Amino acid sequence: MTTMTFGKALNAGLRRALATDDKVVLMGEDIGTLGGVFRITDGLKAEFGANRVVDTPLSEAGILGTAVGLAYRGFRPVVEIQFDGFIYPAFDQIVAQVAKLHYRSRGMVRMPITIRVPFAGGIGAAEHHSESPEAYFTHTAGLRVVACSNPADAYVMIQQAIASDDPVLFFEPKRRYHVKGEVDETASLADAKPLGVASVVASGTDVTLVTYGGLVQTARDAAVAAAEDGISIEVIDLRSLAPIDYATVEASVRRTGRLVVTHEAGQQGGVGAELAASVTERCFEFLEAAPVRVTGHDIPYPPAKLERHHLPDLDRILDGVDRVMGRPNSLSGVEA
Amino acid sequence: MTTMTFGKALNAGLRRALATDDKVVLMGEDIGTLGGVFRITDGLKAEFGANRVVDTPLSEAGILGTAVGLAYRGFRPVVEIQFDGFIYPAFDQIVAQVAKLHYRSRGMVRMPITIRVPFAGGIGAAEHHSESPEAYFTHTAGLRVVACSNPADAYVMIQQAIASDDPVLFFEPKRRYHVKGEVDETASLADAKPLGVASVVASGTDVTLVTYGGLVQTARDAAVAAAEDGISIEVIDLRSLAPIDYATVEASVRRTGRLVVTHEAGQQGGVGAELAASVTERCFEFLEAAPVRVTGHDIPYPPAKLERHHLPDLDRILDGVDRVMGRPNSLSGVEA
Amino acid sequence: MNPSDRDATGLLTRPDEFVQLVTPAGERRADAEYDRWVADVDTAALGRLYRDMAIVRRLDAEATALQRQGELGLWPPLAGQEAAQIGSARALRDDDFVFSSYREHAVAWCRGVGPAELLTVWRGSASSGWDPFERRMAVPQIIIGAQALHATGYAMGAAWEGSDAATIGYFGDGATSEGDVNEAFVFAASFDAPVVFFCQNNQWAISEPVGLQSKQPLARRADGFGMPGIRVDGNDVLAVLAATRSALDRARRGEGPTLIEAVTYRLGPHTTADDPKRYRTDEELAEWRERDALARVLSLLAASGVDSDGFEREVADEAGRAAAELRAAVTGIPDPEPMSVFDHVYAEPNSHLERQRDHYARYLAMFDDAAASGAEGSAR
Amino acid sequence: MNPSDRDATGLLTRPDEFVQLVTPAGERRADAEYDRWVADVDTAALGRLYRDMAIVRRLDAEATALQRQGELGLWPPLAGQEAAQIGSARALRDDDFVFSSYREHAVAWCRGVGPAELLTVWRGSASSGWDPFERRMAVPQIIIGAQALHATGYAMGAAWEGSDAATIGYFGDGATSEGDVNEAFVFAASFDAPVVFFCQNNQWAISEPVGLQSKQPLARRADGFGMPGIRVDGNDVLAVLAATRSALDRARRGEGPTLIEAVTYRLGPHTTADDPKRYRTDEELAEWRERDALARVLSLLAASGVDSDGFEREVADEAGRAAAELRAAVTGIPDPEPMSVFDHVYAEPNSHLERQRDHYARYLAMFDDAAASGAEGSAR
Ligand SMILES: Cc1ncc(C[n+]2csc(CCOP(=O)(O)OP(=O)(O)O)c2C)c(N)n1
Ligand SMILES: Cc1ncc(C[n+]2csc(CCOP(=O)(O)OP(=O)(O)O)c2C)c(N)n1
Ligand SMILES: [Mg+2]
Ligand SMILES: [Mg+2]
Repeated sequence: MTTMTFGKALNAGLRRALATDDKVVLMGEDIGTLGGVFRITDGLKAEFGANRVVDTPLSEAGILGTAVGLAYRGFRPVVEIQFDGFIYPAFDQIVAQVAKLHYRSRGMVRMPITIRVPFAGGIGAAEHHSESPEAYFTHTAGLRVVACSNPADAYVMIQQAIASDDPVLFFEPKRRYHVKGEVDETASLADAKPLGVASVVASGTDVTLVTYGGLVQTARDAAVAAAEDGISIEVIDLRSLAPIDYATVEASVRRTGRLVVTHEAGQQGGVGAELAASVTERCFEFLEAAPVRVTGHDIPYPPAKLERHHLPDLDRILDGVDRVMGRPNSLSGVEA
Repeated sequence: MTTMTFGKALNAGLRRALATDDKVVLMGEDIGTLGGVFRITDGLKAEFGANRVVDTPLSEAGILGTAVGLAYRGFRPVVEIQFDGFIYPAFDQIVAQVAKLHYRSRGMVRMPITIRVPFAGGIGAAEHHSESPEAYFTHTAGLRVVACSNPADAYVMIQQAIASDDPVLFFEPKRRYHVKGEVDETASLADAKPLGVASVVASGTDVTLVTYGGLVQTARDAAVAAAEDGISIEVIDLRSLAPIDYATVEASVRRTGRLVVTHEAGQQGGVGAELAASVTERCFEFLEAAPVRVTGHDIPYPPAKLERHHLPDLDRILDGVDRVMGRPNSLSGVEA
Repeated sequence: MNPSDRDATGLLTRPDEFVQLVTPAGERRADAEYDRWVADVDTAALGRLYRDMAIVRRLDAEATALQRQGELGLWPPLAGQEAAQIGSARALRDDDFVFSSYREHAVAWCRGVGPAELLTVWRGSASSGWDPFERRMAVPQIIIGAQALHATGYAMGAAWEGSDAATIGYFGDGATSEGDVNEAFVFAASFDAPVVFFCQNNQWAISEPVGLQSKQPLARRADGFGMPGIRVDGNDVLAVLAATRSALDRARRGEGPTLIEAVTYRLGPHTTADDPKRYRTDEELAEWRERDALARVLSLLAASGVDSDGFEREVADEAGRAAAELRAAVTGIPDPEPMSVFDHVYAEPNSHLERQRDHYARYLAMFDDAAASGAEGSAR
Repeated sequence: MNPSDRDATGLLTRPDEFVQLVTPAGERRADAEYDRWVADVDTAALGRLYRDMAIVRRLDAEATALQRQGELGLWPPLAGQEAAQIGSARALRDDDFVFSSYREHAVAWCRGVGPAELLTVWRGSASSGWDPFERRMAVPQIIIGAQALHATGYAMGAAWEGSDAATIGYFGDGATSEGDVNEAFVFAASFDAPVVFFCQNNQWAISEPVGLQSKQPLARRADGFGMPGIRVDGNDVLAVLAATRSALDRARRGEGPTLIEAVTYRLGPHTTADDPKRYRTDEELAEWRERDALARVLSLLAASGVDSDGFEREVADEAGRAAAELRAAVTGIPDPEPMSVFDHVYAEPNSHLERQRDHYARYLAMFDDAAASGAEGSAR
């Protein structure tokens, strides 16, 4: 076990992937000489060379489109999108090409492309630097979508994503890059928890609280705070957003009878909508209350000084818990 | 009242919009001289000239990006995306620019852009010509999303969309272009049903069946077939997908206690997910059963000879109705 | 400019301003730069090029007929572009790789794609017709321009592996307006990718004349991106062969990409769903028929002492047999199994899709059960 | 090419190959083509250009300091690009319209944007700082290259309205690799749009040298798209003024777009979050300081008999006062109201958003209620 930051864990995972398979190639803007604006690829170009860690021209469609060609040639491109808000110029290549080529070619062409996206807010950034676009991709057949929440997972999941023969959207909560945690660099991937399986990160009996990425820590804090109020919350870190590990979520909701989902992305058509709808389909008779969604507002990402009024935080999650528990809350009203 | 096809109704609506406001300009590939591959803009270039009905270079980002500039200048661009599957190259301009500029400029810059999209399947077309991308846009704050289902609505709604000061994604079910209906070309827009309001197109008491676009007719047929089985279905044509007219949907579900949603788009994160989640939040205590989704599979759009095994049809909708009614169905099993 | 002049936007043809080795009349023109690239092309070789063109023209006509008869859902005819496609595809080495649009049937023919393989997609029976690695030709691309980037990436990879195989990316005149194609130029130049961008300027993008996309000959686009641009008579199979060989050679030498603009013409409709009479004149069509690619080769063969009439008949018979094979093949294309709609969405197991597949299987089973239990058609 | 050579990709500078009217040493060079465009620029006018550059340089330094002191969240310094921005912006007419990236602070200054207006966005207080129609300058663009299309569309509209106002679109060297910029060239040429594409080639796109984006001087990109390209010394305010005036005049005459590449250098970091030492050398920096835009104008003024030392001091004092104003303005920028997070998402009423707003208002109210009822901080 080594203690390292989230960012360093990703760097270590990428290094191991590059060392393990010489068909793995990293591509992106400023990822080589600079090591990326978040330094996630720091040192890798020096170690593996300019045709394994590739600074590309400034063009996201170009990066994904050439990655498709490289995949045709047998490579495993690992693409960095510098910030969440810059993935949209590549949307056509991702949705119409990367996602569809395996199906279109009747399984003859594989697209083992990993698309790394530092995502979501909380860092007081400028416009287009705090987006949560994951739902666009969970709605796209042919893609796998994952989000990691801690250094240990980051280290393992990035290697699993790269090893996957399916294209993977890999979301990294940039606001957690500096969080430290224990990472076992010697562990073999074979024994690791599969990419598609969720983690129960806190067990409880009253409410199932589901989230992913940067809000997992917030959800754990909420569970602690709620415990003081005598409410026992089970926190699930989805890890995989497409497909979703319903076995784990269902088992929990059947016990608790109550579901709260939280994410930074907007509510309309967010991952929470799919989760609430599917859990209701699967656990209707077990539900004590309607699933509650605690999400970012359905607005463009606001200026830095307003982001705390946009993002779900401890109090908003607890308010959601109160709602699902039928306790006084922002909607039912507060008893003074 | 005049009888005309869906396509002709759109053409008439566009003509009236062009005649009413000289800031309205139509842009797209092949919409001028050819009148569009579906002939929706037939004759309009000849009537209004080449700088009101503009054949553009072959570039969707270019069309939307220049439309943004035209909106800055005070124009009301009406853009045609030739087929649903070709909207993705313009995704960045739509999601990062068109949707956000009003917010970003604190209300100083308006984006009254209408984006016409012949969408969905059922015509046995080649790849990329039968997509249902609406959920990508309902998840995007700042956009309005509508889908019309019949000539009368098409004629009015296209004019309302163009008149709206917000950007509107306007989805046209291409498989219905040749359907005929009664259109009142003299009716004033002022008296018309607002763009954001849904229509109850068949009233019933047992099940609320919600859909939009090309499946509205199929849903009506299902209601008739179910009636023979003694099941009374209320069919709602959403018309507006963002925002959704929950007042109408809620009122119906409170009476029926049962909701079935159907659309061609995939299930994961589709409009049905949002609808099921929101209706459950709003009507939990009224629900007799979990809302049921009858959707396209979560697969890339299949080849023509398989599309009937992808698209919801009368039987699949009725199976969903059986599910929500707790009658024998594909999941509970059939009693022989 | 007065926008209402836009109809006048021309076709940027200027036949004089391009590489031409065989005139429409069939005279061989000397060319200091390009003759050496076809020095090996004797009458026999020229005859083989003619044969290719004649057969694909016939196959194309047959496929168009098959669509009219309802055997195909759609067909994008290549008629008029035989020389551009055959001349470029015959310049390729077996281990070179092709990325194309939907119209490169003649290129597919050169890559060994069989009749059923060619028609499968257009019959709507499957989303791809052949094994891209067996044919060294990718699944044809419908999203305009997207394949230019795929070709560039594939070429970058080949170079990184130290291979001297080249990649060719086919696209049309309209495609040059798409961001993807221009980004492909940027990447290819930046990485000195061994790729040849082969643009068939057939003068039209559905109803839009090339002059609406560009006021400059498309080959001129190359220089600003840092690569050579060659403008060639796309109806001159010899000139196309020479230009493509020179560009491929440059790629193999590690000197980077080349853009070739083959000036040609789409004689038929954009697809069988299109009506060109709505946007272009018969005069224009007639003018281009004058520049026919096959006639000039026959004349040249005749001039070099070949019994061209006999050869023409011989090839016509062979083409007829190929067309008959095509017609026979189409009905042999198997209809897909209902449940195959779920196949190959993912390469690895996917819990969500498996559940959806199971549900649909149960749904379909209902009908059998119902049928078994005597009810008709529906499970109800 | 051996990919590991890619570090060597140069900066494509070649100072000799561009329009230059004033040398780094301050000598006036005669230019047959461009002199006429600045014939009216006397010492007084030259002094005003110097004044603009000196003030924006000082304002830029002050803003950088404000970021270091935590008053701003981020700042993208323009240091080194004063001549490119002032020379081009001073060529504009009041009714021309500007679309820019995030770095054109000097252009904003010329458009009358005030201190608070300039800093609002960078303080994170609001997503836009000024009224785009009052300043005739759009909200700055962060998505690289997107604004090139906006400028083109705006120009198309102006032309359709019969106005002779021109539009200018600013972007960087890196932006030329984005599809949007190339599509803007296609549309502008196709529609003869009265737009000037002003590319500041400051040699770097964050850590990537321009040579990675293009091996060709960027101005060469223009010809293939069917428009003139002008390469100008971006540190020569007079040359930039002349080139921009000529391009604007062409636009007004209805002759269409022009691409200007202003060869300059970003002396500071990409933004205050960047550390250029990681990717470029001190030698390179020193070399570019030699080509300073302000010094050469002072020398030229001196040569034409102006007391340049006195003038320099005088302008420095004025710049100091402007900087003090800027510093005073920043703290005056109001913090946004919590509920304003919902404002202006739509221009028209939106049932979904109104409901969400109401819910959040009730949520916030809980805390007041709670506070009122004596509980601390949280409503719980
Ligand atoms: C991104 C995209 N936009 C639009 C279309 C619709 N479309 C199909 S072919 C075509 C014209 C293409 O013209 P060109 O590139 O010249 O190729 P050609 O058909 O002439 O061979 C268009 C607009 C498409 N397939 N993809
Ligand atoms: C679409 C997009 N991709 C990536 C970025 C991140 N980014 C911001 S500035 C920049 C470099 C831009 O370089 P250049 O165009 O030369 O302008 P400069 O910053 O030098 O003025 C990058 C990659 C972005 N803002 N938008
Ligand atoms: Mg064409
Ligand atoms: Mg730059």
